[in-house]
Amino acid sequence: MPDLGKYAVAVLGSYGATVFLLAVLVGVSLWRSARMRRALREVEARQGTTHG
Amino acid sequence: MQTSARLLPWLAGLSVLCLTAGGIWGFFFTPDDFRQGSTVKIIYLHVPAAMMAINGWIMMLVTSLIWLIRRHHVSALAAKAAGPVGLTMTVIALVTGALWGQPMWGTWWAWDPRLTSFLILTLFYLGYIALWSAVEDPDTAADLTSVLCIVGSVFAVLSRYAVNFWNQGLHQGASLSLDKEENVADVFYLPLLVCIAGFVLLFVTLVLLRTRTEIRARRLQSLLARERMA
Amino acid sequence: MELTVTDLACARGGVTVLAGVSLTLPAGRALVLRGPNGIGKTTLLRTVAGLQPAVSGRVLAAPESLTYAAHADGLKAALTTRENLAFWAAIHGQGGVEDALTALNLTGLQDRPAQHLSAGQKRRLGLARLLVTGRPVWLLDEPTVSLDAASVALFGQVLRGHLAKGGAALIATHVDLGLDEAGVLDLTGFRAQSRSLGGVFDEVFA
Amino acid sequence: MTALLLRDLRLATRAGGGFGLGLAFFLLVAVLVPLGVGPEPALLARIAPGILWVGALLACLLSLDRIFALDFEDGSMDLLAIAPIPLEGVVAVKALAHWLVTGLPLTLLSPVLGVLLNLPGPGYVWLVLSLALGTPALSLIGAFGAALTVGLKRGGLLLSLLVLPLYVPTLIYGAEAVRRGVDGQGAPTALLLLAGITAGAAALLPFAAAAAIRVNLR
Repeated sequence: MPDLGKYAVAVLGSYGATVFLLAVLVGVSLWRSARMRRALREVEARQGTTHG
Repeated sequence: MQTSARLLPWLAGLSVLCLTAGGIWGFFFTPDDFRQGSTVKIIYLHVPAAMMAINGWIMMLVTSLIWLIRRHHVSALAAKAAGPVGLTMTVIALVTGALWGQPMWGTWWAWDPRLTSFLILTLFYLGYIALWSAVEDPDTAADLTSVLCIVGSVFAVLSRYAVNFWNQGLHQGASLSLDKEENVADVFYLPLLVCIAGFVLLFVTLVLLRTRTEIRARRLQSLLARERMA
Repeated sequence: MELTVTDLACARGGVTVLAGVSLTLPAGRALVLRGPNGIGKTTLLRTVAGLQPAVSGRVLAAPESLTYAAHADGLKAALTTRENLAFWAAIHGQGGVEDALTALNLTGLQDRPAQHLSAGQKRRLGLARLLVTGRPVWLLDEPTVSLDAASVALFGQVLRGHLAKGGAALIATHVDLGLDEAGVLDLTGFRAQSRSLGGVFDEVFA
Repeated sequence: MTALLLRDLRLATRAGGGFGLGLAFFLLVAVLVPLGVGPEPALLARIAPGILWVGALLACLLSLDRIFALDFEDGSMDLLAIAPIPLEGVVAVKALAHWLVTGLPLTLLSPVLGVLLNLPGPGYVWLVLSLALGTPALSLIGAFGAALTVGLKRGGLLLSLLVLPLYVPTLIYGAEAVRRGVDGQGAPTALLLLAGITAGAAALLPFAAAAAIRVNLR
């Protein structure tokens, strides 16, 4: 762990905030992707349609 | 769809690699700036995020134009997918900027031209995303948001000039440019490049992933519509 | 002064509902569109009017020869009957509104604000608008809604007069307007078969 | 075209047309701000240009959704779209009508409110000039926003969100013109830029707005 001196709060805060925001974005994207994949598969199975 | 499916894991892997490498390099193994102390480490997040915030908008503009001219559906959906990603990048740039500005300028927020422009950019992103979610018919939404994106771009540029006219500011000039690399010393420069690459890759990965989701959503919607009609 | 529709397909909410519709409407003729609710009569009329793009096929008509009347009459509640009509006449570069007022028996109501008209009277005013546009081809979507028997007969007369002067009309209606010279086109046969999902999927799931 | 302009003006001034609502709002802003920030003349004089411009902008925003929404609901828009006049012209005329019932009265009322806010003497000319040159841009940009949201059931809030960022350059140049006018230097530059925005908006936005309306009609 490097010595951040008196600015530790600002630096750690920035890294923390960035990681948090990116994690939320990635999480939401993955979650929506999985949900949509599942929903589509269900409807395709019900209708007997395939890609194309 | 198949190409992007094969590409996606590689892109995701690479972006994680670059981000971790750049982040660790920047965070642990760079010296403090003699003036700014350890806060200089924020640059590895602030600058790439700000770049992607602007590139995100440019990408939306280009894909919107492609949709309006060529009526290529994937293009419109890619623009839709880029919106939230760009918004997040803008927020990251603003938050890290505020955290950086507090110790450096003694204030979280100043109505500095760059900061103000970014705040306005945030509003543009919000409006764009809100319009996408408000319009039900997907083609109508694509058309309307594309027109908004084009007009918005013109006004964003105008705002940039207007804001400069209004206040000349505290913010240092651009940290990176091709002809003046000495802006930022090499020790900071190399990890910064890695971080930028990481952000670019992350951006591309996320947009691809989200575009795939949007395409599926679109197909789902059509299948359900067909079901109702039958 | 002829309307020709060739192999037209039109969509509602992104789903193609009608396909392969062809029709010809020469001057002096009327064509009644039939078919169950939801078949796409309104969609077809809006597509022919140019208010929405066709999925495929062509609509051929002389420029500025079409006019359209639908469920919404485009009336302003705060304006009088005469003012409403005069506005549309002015927009279409036409003069007097007297003939139109007389033809649909609105002369007695000419100074009443549209908000105080009954549904049937509003409807008559909406139909009077067709006369002041001076356009030959009328596209009518359920023109007789909320009209009483006498008004339907009156409108039938107006329509016959319009046809006699070389006009034409494409009408979606379930009511018999008493037009012997009108042809009938049943849209049931043109229901889109394939129900194609449209562009996105051809592009992506190749 | 003239018929459309006259009809819109007539509708706006007749009962229920909402004429004067924007003016009343503008007046409210000018009364509430001194009550909020305190009566000190020097402070009021300093913030007067900004308050007056923000007030005018918000007053303008208030009536934007009426530009197309009413015509869209009662089917007039369908009929205007197939009428002999181009839809771009319809948009321009409707923006003009909106300006005549909001922007122009605001401009004329603004010196009175300037007195309430203790606007320094040299500012009045620039206030009226900048509003006269800038409010048409507000109406035009607003018409574009209204065209985008016309098909939506609850478009009002979204309309504000879309239009406010587009108002930024107009607001900055407008308020800046007055502020510089008060200081006695550099106001013509801001005024020129403001006129440029209005001219550009008048030339381009009717096309964008007409395109948006066509999309919303289908």
